[in-house]
Amino acid sequence: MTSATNVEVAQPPPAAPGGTVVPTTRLRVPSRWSFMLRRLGFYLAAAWAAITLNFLIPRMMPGDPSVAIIQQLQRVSGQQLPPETLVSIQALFGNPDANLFEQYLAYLGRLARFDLGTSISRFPTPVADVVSSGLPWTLMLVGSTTVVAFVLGTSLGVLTGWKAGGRLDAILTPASTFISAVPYFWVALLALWVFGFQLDWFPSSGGYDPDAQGVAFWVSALRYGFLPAATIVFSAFGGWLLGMRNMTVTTVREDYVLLAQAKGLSPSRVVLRYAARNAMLPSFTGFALALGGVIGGALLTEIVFSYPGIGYLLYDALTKRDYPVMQGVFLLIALTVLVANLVADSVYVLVDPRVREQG
Amino acid sequence: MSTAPVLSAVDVTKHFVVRGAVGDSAVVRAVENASVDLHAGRIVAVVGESGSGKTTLARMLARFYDPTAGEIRLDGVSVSGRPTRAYHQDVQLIFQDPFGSLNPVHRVRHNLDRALRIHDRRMSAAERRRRAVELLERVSLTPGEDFLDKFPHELSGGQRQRVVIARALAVGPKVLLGDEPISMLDVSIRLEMLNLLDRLRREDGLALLYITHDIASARYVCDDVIVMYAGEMVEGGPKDEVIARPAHPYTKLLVESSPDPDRVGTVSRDELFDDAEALGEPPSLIEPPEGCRFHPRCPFAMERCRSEAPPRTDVGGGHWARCWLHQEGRAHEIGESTFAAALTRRDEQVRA
Amino acid sequence: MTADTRADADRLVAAARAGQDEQAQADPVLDVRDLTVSYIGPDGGTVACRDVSFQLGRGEVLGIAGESGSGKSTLITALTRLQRPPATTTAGSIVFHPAGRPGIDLVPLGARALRKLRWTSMSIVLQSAMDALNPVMRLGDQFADVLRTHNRGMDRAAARTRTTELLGMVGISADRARSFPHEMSGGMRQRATIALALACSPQLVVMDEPTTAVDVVMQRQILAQVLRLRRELGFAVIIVTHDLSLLLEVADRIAIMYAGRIVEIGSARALYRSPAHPYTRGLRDSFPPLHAPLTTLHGIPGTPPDLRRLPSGCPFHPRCPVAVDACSTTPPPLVSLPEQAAECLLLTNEEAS
Amino acid sequence: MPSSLWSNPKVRFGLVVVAFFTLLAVLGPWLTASVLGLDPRANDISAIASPPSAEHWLGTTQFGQDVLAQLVAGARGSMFVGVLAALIGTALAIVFGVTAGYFGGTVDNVLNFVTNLFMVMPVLPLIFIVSGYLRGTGLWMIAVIIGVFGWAGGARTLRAQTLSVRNRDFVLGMRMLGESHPRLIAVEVLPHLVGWIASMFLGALIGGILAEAGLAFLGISDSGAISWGSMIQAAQSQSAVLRGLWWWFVPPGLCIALIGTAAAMINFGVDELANPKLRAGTRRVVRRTRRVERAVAAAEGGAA
Repeated sequence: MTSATNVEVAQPPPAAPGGTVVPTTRLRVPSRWSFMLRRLGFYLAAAWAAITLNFLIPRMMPGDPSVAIIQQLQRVSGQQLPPETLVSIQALFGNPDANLFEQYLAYLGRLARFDLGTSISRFPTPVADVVSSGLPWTLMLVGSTTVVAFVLGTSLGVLTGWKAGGRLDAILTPASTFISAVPYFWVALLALWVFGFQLDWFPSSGGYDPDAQGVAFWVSALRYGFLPAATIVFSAFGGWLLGMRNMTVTTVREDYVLLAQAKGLSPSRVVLRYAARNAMLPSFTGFALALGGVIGGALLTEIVFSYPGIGYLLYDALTKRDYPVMQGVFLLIALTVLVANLVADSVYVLVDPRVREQG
Repeated sequence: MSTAPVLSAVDVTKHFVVRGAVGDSAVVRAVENASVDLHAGRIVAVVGESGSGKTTLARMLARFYDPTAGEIRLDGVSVSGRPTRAYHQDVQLIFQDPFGSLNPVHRVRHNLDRALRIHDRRMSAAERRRRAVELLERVSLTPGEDFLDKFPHELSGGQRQRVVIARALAVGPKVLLGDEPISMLDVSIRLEMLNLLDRLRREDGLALLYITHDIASARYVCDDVIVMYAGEMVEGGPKDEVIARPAHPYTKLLVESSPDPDRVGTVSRDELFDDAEALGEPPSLIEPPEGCRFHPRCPFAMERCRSEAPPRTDVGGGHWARCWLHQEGRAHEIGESTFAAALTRRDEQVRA
Repeated sequence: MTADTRADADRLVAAARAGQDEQAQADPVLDVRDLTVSYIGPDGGTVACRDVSFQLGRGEVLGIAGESGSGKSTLITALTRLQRPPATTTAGSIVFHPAGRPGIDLVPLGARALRKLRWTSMSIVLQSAMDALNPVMRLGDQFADVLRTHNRGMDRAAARTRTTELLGMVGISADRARSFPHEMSGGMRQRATIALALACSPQLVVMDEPTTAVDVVMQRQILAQVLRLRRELGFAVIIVTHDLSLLLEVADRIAIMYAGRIVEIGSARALYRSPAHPYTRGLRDSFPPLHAPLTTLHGIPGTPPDLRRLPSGCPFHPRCPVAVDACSTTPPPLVSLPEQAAECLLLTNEEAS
Repeated sequence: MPSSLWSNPKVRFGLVVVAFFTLLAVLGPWLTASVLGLDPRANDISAIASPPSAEHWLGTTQFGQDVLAQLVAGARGSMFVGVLAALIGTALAIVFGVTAGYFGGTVDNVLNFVTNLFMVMPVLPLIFIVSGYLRGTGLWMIAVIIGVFGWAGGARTLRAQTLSVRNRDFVLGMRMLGESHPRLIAVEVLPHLVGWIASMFLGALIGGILAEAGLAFLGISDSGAISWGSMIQAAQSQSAVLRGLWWWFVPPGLCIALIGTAAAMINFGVDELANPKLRAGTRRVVRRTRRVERAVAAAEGGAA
């Protein structure tokens, strides 16, 4: 899906729709705050949509997931389920006896109490506890790698774009094109094979040394996390580089960069304060799309390294048909991504004084 | 004018609502109470700066927007609520940008063929081809055959604009609206385009509206000129009357600001540009000034100008203006010195 | 460079001087000779500017006029050494004469040396201020940026004071320094870029269509400010535009470009009253008068030539209303007249007859 | 345009690779079966997990299956999912994006809101969950799910493009002649979007292949089908990495990367053609100009 970012890049922002072109010199520009309020409103709506989607998915599936879940839970527990658990499962995964609206209310009520059901594979642990055990690992892994990949890709993108046609461009651009097309988990497998098994530099699975305590625990977490993190950074930075490179090449030919050069400013100043500042802006609008890809890739990477994060939990849940955990994981990822997008929008508002209108 | 107008705008007003974030919105008062009559065989020019509402007026006349108030009349009949499709058989608009008004993926033939076909479904293919060649030659693209299969990028700007005019003529309109039809063309070919418009009105009796920011080109081609400022029509009348003896301070400013090579050598450069430093800018159309919209920049402004909109005053020979000076018997002041000099004098008085 | 064209150029320069006042002749700020600029394509170069020569006196206003594709924008980027691939200067010199110091040829100058000269010697105003100002930087920062680059000793407060002063020169209040470009009107932005151009007291300001994006009233206002500032500060101005009628009012001398060459150069008055080149005449007659009696005018029929396939002889001959057979074969020589110089074969004939 | 497309080396490389894999997907399995006599599912007990050899050019799997035959069969599986998902996704993107961009107003507000929702929704996890419920439904269903959830980015691009095209005067000009909306969309607007749609299709193709590979890797794709993803998954589950059976998991990943690179190269080249500013930055233009500059400098130096 690299094309989407490339495509964005080449285009000027869309003009106002034909019927409302206003021939005037000054228009009231919406303030930053009202822009942020709009975005916040949108993300609240998106959160509601994610929650509702989470409600609808099991109910739209063939068969009856709630019946299957109850049967499985009874099998793993080897006894009749307590009525409270039954009510919870039916509220979350479908109740043939209630109408959809009642079910929806009951579902929202459950969510409000952070009740995501009971895990089948880890009976009787509540799903909320299961997913929250994986969350910090994934947040650390994805959060740090996204920042590193963004910074690395963007700065290299500025460099290659500024010296477009130069040697760096001739090497990095095709290489990034290739790298951004490689599946994350395949890179993970190669990394595991080379650095985990052949060279034996890093541990091949897990997120930490189970025997380590205190400082040693943290050191081990870094050592165990390095290979997964490096994989994600490696796979993700190419996309940022390509987008930024093309945007820089385009921006460098803008009049304000030409004028900055005519002003006799130092090249580094021209690049950083004039070209890069402006070339970066579309990266924020393309952030949502890119983040989705990184999350998906990171989940698969975790599986290769048996990293104890959300991805591994999801894999575990998928293989064991632990539907409650699956849904919990989805809800958690969806809400986290929305928060990340809101953060990206806030940064965008800070760096671009001309906050534009967009739905 | 003895004949009835073909197309008229009667007191049309256009307000655009610009929606900001979370519910706040602003009204842009783009055109306020504008009236214009177009007669067969005559050219009316509407002159104004960007933001004066001249393009909005043209687009209302082309029925791309409906007026917020007032009405458009074709042959004396109000067109509101009537289908635009039939309307466009009589009224066509020529856009400013000939590069934008022809689809780059289609040949010249496609444009004319579609126009002819939509206009008359029964026309045969051979007949359409013959008509297309005729139309091209009508706009001086000869031999027309040579141009049928060209793509827009194979034509020069002037040729493109001629194709656009031919396409508009294909539906057999009574009225052509030109929205700055020459401003994107190279200076060397602009006059030939105006000569073409002039020929069309003479030979075909078309009624023309010529929208421009260039008062000299308006004078070259039109019969009557109307000056717009900040969404309002401030002055109108026979072109030479209006340009030689402006009856509104803004028209005077516009005329004096336009380059006039004839002045070269007769007046020194310093004289030409002295005092011209503080001519100001047009107001915002969201919160336009009370009273006369020009009063904040006007060296003759009085108390009354700040609160009451001036009425239309006829100054004879079809020449009119909306300015309180005429009501107050001070009209002669407009012609007594240059606008810039009057401005300087006012500022000195204020300081003193 | 052939000896012939060199001689031509020398004559052009000599002729051009004829239209200048004594002082400018003795003390030029810019001396351009045989400047040739090409766009390099896969099949070789397309010459967009050919053997351009002219001199600019200190404090002089030189106008350059021509249709689109005449090479005027190419000339500007070459003069200011702002050209990028595929454009490159393939011949000629651009000698800049700082006041009281020896001249420097800008063409072979390295990036570092060039950077020192930029803005302090020669600044530029571009057509659209909206595009020329950095959209994400406050106006004041864009001033401070250049002020402090060229004067290392200047602190923030001093830069602020100087910015206020500069903005004041073009009638913009000091609080606008806090504004972003999109918060200002088009006219104000354009005036701001002119103030910016004067920030380091340059001796030459190059203006590329400086008023095309603004309305006539604002245009007059801006040019009035430029002319006053020029009088006070003494910088020379090169204005490039397609609007000859405007140049006639503003410029001391005007150069007319066609197909990459200067086909006529001379005083504004001479070019208006008695244009020597048929192209200049056609261009002049493309602007209808505002007050004089109207006659039917025709402009210049036809289109400018494709630079990759220039007509033989005089490049203007296919559009020229007075062309003779020889025009299609013989490149026209440069002919000096009292107040101007032009490249036209007919001028030699007239002289001969 | 087509000839200038082909003259761009990036586009040329991309088109050749995509064409190769398309041919491989269509004819490959038949070729391996009839010409090489290989069956991707046949277990050669005599060669278990053997490295590349004359007999098995790319070696064999833990189950003695020929990797080359599997790779070719996988091309069909992966390409099938990619193409079908891309068709569905592109169709949805056109419907949402073009409609929203062309009509504007309320239609746009509603459609654009839906598009933005799908944009910020983490699509891949969503696909994982839905496929998790529907496990084993076959490549068809997988492709449909990927297509139905993965159109938003393309729709957003198309909306922006449509907006900019529909605001051009020629649309208004033809409308003024009396053209109908459907005809305006089809004849005046859509031809301008062909490049974007093609690039979106390529993007969606590789997106679909990657998504299917991810699903297969998670073990929730069609367990009976062979695709590049399912090969990697089989390798992973048989600890091929631990045991160093690189010939098993390296080739399918390389294939995915290669076709992805090809798609990206085509898009890159098309961008360069569409955006003159990008074109001016290509290595060829810069080098050509520098060469002339050096030649001029040398000539001047020689003359002096």
